[in-house]
Amino acid sequence: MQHITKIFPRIVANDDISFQLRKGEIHALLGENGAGKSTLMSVLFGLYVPDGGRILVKGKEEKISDPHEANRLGIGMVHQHFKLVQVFTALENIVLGVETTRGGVLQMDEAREKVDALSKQYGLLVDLDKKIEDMTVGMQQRVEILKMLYRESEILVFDEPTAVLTPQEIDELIKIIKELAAEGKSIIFISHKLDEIQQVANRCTILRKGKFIATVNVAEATNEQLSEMMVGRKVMLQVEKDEPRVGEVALHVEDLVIKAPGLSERNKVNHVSFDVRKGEIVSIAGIENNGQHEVVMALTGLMPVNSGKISLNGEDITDWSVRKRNYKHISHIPEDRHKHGLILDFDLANNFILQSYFTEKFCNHGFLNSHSIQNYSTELIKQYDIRSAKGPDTIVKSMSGGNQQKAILAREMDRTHDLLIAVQPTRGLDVGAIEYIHKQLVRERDNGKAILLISLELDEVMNVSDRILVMFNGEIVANVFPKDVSERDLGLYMLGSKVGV
Amino acid sequence: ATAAASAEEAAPAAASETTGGGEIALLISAAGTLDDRAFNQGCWNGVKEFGDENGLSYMYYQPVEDTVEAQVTLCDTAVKAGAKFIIINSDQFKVAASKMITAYPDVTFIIFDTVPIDDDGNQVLTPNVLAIQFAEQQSTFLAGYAAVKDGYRKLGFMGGMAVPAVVRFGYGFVWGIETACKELGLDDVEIMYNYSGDFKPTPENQARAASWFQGGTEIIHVAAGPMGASVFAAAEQNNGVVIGVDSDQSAESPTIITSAIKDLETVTYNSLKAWKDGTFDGGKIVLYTAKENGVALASMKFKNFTQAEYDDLYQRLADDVDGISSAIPTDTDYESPDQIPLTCAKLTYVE
Amino acid sequence: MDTITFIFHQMLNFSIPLLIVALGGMFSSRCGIINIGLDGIMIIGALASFMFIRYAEGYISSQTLLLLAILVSIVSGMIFSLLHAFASINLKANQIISGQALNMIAPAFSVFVARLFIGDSIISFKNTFMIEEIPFLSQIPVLGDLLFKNIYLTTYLGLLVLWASHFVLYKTRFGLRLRACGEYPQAPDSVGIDVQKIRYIGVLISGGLSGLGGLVFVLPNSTNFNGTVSGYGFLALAVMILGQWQPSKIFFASLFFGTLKTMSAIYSGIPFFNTLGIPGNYYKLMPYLITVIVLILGPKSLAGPKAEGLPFEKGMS
Amino acid sequence: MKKLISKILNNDAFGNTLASLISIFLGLIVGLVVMVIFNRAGAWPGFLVMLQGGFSDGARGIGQVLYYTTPLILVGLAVGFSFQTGLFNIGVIGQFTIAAYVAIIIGGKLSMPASIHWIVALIGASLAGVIWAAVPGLLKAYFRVSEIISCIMMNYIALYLVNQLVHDTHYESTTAMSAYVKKTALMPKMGLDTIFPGSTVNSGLFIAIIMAILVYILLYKTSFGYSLRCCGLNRDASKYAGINETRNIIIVMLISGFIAGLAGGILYLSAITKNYKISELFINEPGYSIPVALLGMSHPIGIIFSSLFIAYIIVGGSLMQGYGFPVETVGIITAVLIYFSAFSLIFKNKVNKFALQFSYKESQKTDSFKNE
Ligand SMILES: Nc1ncnc2c1ncn2[C@@H]1O[C@H](COP(=O)(O)OP(=O)(O)OP(=O)(O)O)[C@@H](O)[C@H]1O
Ligand SMILES: Nc1ncnc2c1ncn2[C@@H]1O[C@H](COP(=O)(O)OP(=O)(O)OP(=O)(O)O)[C@@H](O)[C@H]1O
Ligand SMILES: [Mg+2]
Ligand SMILES: [Mg+2]
Repeated sequence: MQHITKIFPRIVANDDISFQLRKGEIHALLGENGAGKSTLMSVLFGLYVPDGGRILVKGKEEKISDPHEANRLGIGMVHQHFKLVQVFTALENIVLGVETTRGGVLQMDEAREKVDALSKQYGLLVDLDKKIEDMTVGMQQRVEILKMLYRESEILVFDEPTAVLTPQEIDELIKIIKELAAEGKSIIFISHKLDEIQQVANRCTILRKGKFIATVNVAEATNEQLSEMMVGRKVMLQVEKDEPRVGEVALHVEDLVIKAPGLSERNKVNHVSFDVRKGEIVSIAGIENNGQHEVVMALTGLMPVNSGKISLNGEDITDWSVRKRNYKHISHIPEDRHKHGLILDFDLANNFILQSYFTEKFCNHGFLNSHSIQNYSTELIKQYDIRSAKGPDTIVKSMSGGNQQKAILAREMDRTHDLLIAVQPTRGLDVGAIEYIHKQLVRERDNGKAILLISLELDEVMNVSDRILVMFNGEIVANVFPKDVSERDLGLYMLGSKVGV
Repeated sequence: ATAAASAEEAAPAAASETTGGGEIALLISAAGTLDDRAFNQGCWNGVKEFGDENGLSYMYYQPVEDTVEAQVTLCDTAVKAGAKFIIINSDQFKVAASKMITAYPDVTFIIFDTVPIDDDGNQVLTPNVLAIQFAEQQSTFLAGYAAVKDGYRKLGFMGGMAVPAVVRFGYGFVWGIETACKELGLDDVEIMYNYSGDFKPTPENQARAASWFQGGTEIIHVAAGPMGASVFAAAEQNNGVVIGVDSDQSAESPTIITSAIKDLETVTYNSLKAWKDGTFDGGKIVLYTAKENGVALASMKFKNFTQAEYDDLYQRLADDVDGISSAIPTDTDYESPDQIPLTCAKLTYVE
Repeated sequence: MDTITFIFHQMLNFSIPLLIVALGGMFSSRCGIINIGLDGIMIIGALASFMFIRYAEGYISSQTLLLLAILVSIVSGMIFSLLHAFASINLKANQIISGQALNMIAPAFSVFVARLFIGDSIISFKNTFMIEEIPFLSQIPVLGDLLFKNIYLTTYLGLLVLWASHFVLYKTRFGLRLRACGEYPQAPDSVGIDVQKIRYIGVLISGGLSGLGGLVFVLPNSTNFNGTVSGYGFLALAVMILGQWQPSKIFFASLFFGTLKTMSAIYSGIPFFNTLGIPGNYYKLMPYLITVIVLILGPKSLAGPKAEGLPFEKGMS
Repeated sequence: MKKLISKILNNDAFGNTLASLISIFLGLIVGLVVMVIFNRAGAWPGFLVMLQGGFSDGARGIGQVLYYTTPLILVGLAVGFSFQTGLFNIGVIGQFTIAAYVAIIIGGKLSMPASIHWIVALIGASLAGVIWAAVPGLLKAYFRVSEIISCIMMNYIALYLVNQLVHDTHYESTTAMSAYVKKTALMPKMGLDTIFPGSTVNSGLFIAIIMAILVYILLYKTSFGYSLRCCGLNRDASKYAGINETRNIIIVMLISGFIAGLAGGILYLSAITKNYKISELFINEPGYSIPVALLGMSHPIGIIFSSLFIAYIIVGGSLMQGYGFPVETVGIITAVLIYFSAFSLIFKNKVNKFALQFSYKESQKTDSFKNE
């Protein structure tokens, strides 16, 4: 790819970027949120038409006008946001676009054989008849990989494939990627995680704010160097924090049970009890879909519980409404910032008052006080360094993921609360942003707040928390201090192969 | 390419200054349709015939809604566009009409089925207007009588809505049946009677008629404009026969054995002719009955009932022999059809 | 013909057009375009096919004429629905307003065109299309009376459309792609499927079927077409939702609704109901009232195709 | 100067208006083409008359435009308001019809002094609209029934019920319409009859405009409106924020029904001869609700203007009859205009894009634009 330029309204997402992928190599692409990585790949994949530059495949200049063309040239992509139809089965998703048919009628059996063979070859076990909506994210990713392999792609692009995986899954993915490269496939690997890049990549290209910075041999660069190139300054990769000054119990969960929607399945949350004290960060680790999601939903009131008790500062809040919990009690950084966290079509100011629009601060006798809302927003934007084009009036949809997350963080931190629940607060963010968010969490802890952190990333769990709970199959299978366990052990707890409450 | 334009072709000179308007204007109600296979169409046919023969342009107008203000605006539009003779064919215009006729004394008006009234409900009849009414009950009297004479014993009446003209059609039909029944001394004659509530051809109306035929009804008289089509369709599928209404509908379906008509076409034509000839005699109400040849049965296809019998009956009606025509009940006589005192035929009123 | 057979045949008059048009609506929804212009398209389909019948009447045998008229109705419905496709797919216009515009254009257009060509806004036709009896098949007990006597070709066509819809939607490549476009167009787009093309085809199918529905609706119920289909396009929309966007359920929904409409229309032919003296309007509103009650009691799934009504921009995440 | 232009260009309201104007303009061009096809000779003068709309008929014409505008504003508001909060109240027709009946019955049967009669009738009408809208609202909130389907059903129920009730209670059999309402129940003119003599415009216009402003304030200035818009834009986030969606759905439907009811009441209390016609067809006016709402971008103030526009075309279109265009052609042309109004969104995007590019170029010149 030579001199690629892509301009969006208000932003030059790719500014004269040149990038070379060798056959059989694993080439990492590194850059802050909004640096232009996804955009560059979308250009390669024919989703965007570049405003300048050209693409050469095997030395020949190609006009890639749509993904079909990309497929034809042997380019396959696992998108950051999976391109899977939720109500389709894995098999249907895999064959979509390259279906085997006879006279227009689907011949699924032939496709099934081929996919079966592929999944055996690469150890990508997937239940082909399961619907995507019933799958874990890791499983969905396997479907995406099978999709590429099924199309016999030679150039494989992975856009942040590890952001949603457990360590074990990441290990497996890395193994698969290496295997693919060994077979002669060329791979582009996008990640914010330097360790992974060290582990997997041969070379690494770094982008910053839409511009090309450098391409380096990974073996010759340290993590510190990489992150400095990426952010443009030194970054603390380790969270700095003092010993916690733990206070009394803030959150007390007792014998919580949440049944699965179907009748036959076992409980989603099975008699779970735990405490979180003031001034400590407790994290719940676990592979996705082991009940953490439901616990959070129950704590925040978004899902009814079947039995059990939740109390906050000694008060039973099990039957409280969402609003009552929100108001001066619980802050919640949600897992899915687009679904729950933000109203994308509102501007920043309106998003800041999402839970508190009716409070005296922003509202007199039912009327919104736009003056105080505006002031408040300006203040938050300044305090949390949220970058946006038009300040409080920026439509949130137009902001980068990292800044959207910052906006949520700002809102939740600033609201009065006894308990902060942070679910995957750094998902998909760059190191600079992660550092910032971790610092804020620790600061909040030091202010004596109770913090419950739910994360799939062991790094984060080990680094940030004061105490770790591990959930497996709807139960808490471990309650340990980070200094007492290794990442390996945690992984084993998460897989249910070890119990240690 | 409109009707007016085609008139222009016939008489380019006459229409040139009005760019499309018509010297003869037909005003119909907002809810009506021009080709309704009934009164509007009959009227329009008369207009077309006269206009084409005499090289006069013509146009029809419909208000945005049936309020006096909108109707008066419509009349202004028509006059501005060159209308010299205006036919108002809707009883919805009765209040607006009083304002129109006084505002435009130089324009000639005829108004069907109603009489202009002012805001306080008093009749207004200026010399430039003729209010024309028909004895609808006489035409259906003929139909009911003929049907029974022809051998039908189970008859049905389907009206659109219980508006006066439709009610007169219905009552006349019932009375015609009753009269023939008495004359023949029958005791097995049954009548189904219903107002469907609308004038549209819909599956519902088709199904209702079909269910009547299915239930033994042999012949249905439908007095509901476009809705007739549904009854014809039902008749075609269920071996029934139908009596049409307003104008000769025999072309619509082979199942139509006759139509009970009020001759709007001729009356319109004649009024226009009188206006053209300078013999227009306004300022009054005219009632067209059998005597004035205002009503009739068209295209009779009876098995037993003969033309001679028809002619004889028609003459008796025209002359009101033994009070035969004055005995026919009209809309003002009874509130609902089941109140009509029948000694011979049996009537089931489906509400 | 006994009462049951009679009611069954009347029911078909209501249900078959509803079925066909609701299936049409389904194809559009399933590819992600909401089409509330069904009513207007029905009118255009009926207009074109009855104009055709009127001109061709008498030259060819009636069943051939009907077959050709069916083609005309489908093609004209497709052409008219292009207006909607163009607005909602190419121009990413609001799909509800564009559909509603079709509903507003159609009746006026129909009256106008009819008057222009035949000098009459009402298009009369000779209904010679009913098949009185199909040899042999009509001898089958019960079924023979129900399905092979006094029946219209279009009834079989309705059942054929039902089967074909099911087959196309679930068994063919096109169906798979169509459903993908209605659920999450980003997915087919990312594998090089032309979402716009699929959506065009989806809307065209809905147009073709609605056009056909217009013909099927008018044929057994009238001897002329006067520029309206009495809001049946909207009822078809309701049937589609009631049938949860699935051919088999749409089938039952249309039978259900058709039966209710039949009962409410023919009560006056049944002596028992006559003696009750309940005004006709109450019978008329019954089907709608019962549907509301069924909606409350019945199984519910609001979930239509997820991307329905949302314009799709290529390459957007 | 350039800065100012850039600022104007980037202004949302300006963009919306410009987009609507462009689509209207294109619609008119196509309308003219259609007219030429229909009737070459009358096309241009007829077109001019349509363009002049109410103005070509003097004060009465303007008055009539305002009169037709009145119910359009309200039905447009009812739909637009529901749109903004994520619901599609296609049941405006039914709510309007049932309200019309209540207004007619209170206005025609009860005797009251003039100063309160119309008010009581209006209140009754609005309440009827509220009740009718409550059904789909409750069904949606508590039984998860799609409001589209229940609204369609409620529309038909209203139609047949009102047809019967009018027939049974307040009927003029000679016209198959409802009987007159009493003079005391007519909407007061408040001087409008002297400004616009010969037209039907009345104080309902003020009520409609006030309602639009109230809805604007409710939606954009109050905390309740904020919560409604949240529900409309992101249901999950509203739940997360603790907003009671169930309650909001019901309240939105009730308010929407109230406005639709008001429309029905005002229209049928406008003139002594404005009576309810028994028919299998739905009343005309609410049929415009969707185009009005969408042409006005569902914004209360936008809806005032889109209603004015459509009313203007209705009046102008009716006057076109004098130029050889029968009502059907007027219907086609109105529909073409509405079809084109559906494109306003794409023009809006184009305008926005242009505005952005403009300011981007400007800022590059002054070098004040920075990435992020
Ligand atoms: N379709 C679009 N329209 C406008 N701006 C866009 C669009 N897509 C991306 N951008 C902007 O372009 C810039 C680059 O985005 P891109 O998605 O390429 O970043 P990235 O490097 O993938 O970031 P991340 O690490 O968050 O995934 C961002 O500022 C983003 O806001
Ligand atoms: N059409 C668009 N207009 C403006 N900004 C856009 C558009 N599409 C994407 N973006 C922005 O570009 C950013 C980068 O896009 P991308 O899809 O890579 O998400 P992201 O930042 O990585 O967030 P996540 O971690 O949730 O995936 C997004 O945060 C999004 O806000
Ligand atoms: Mg990205
Ligand atoms: Mg990202």
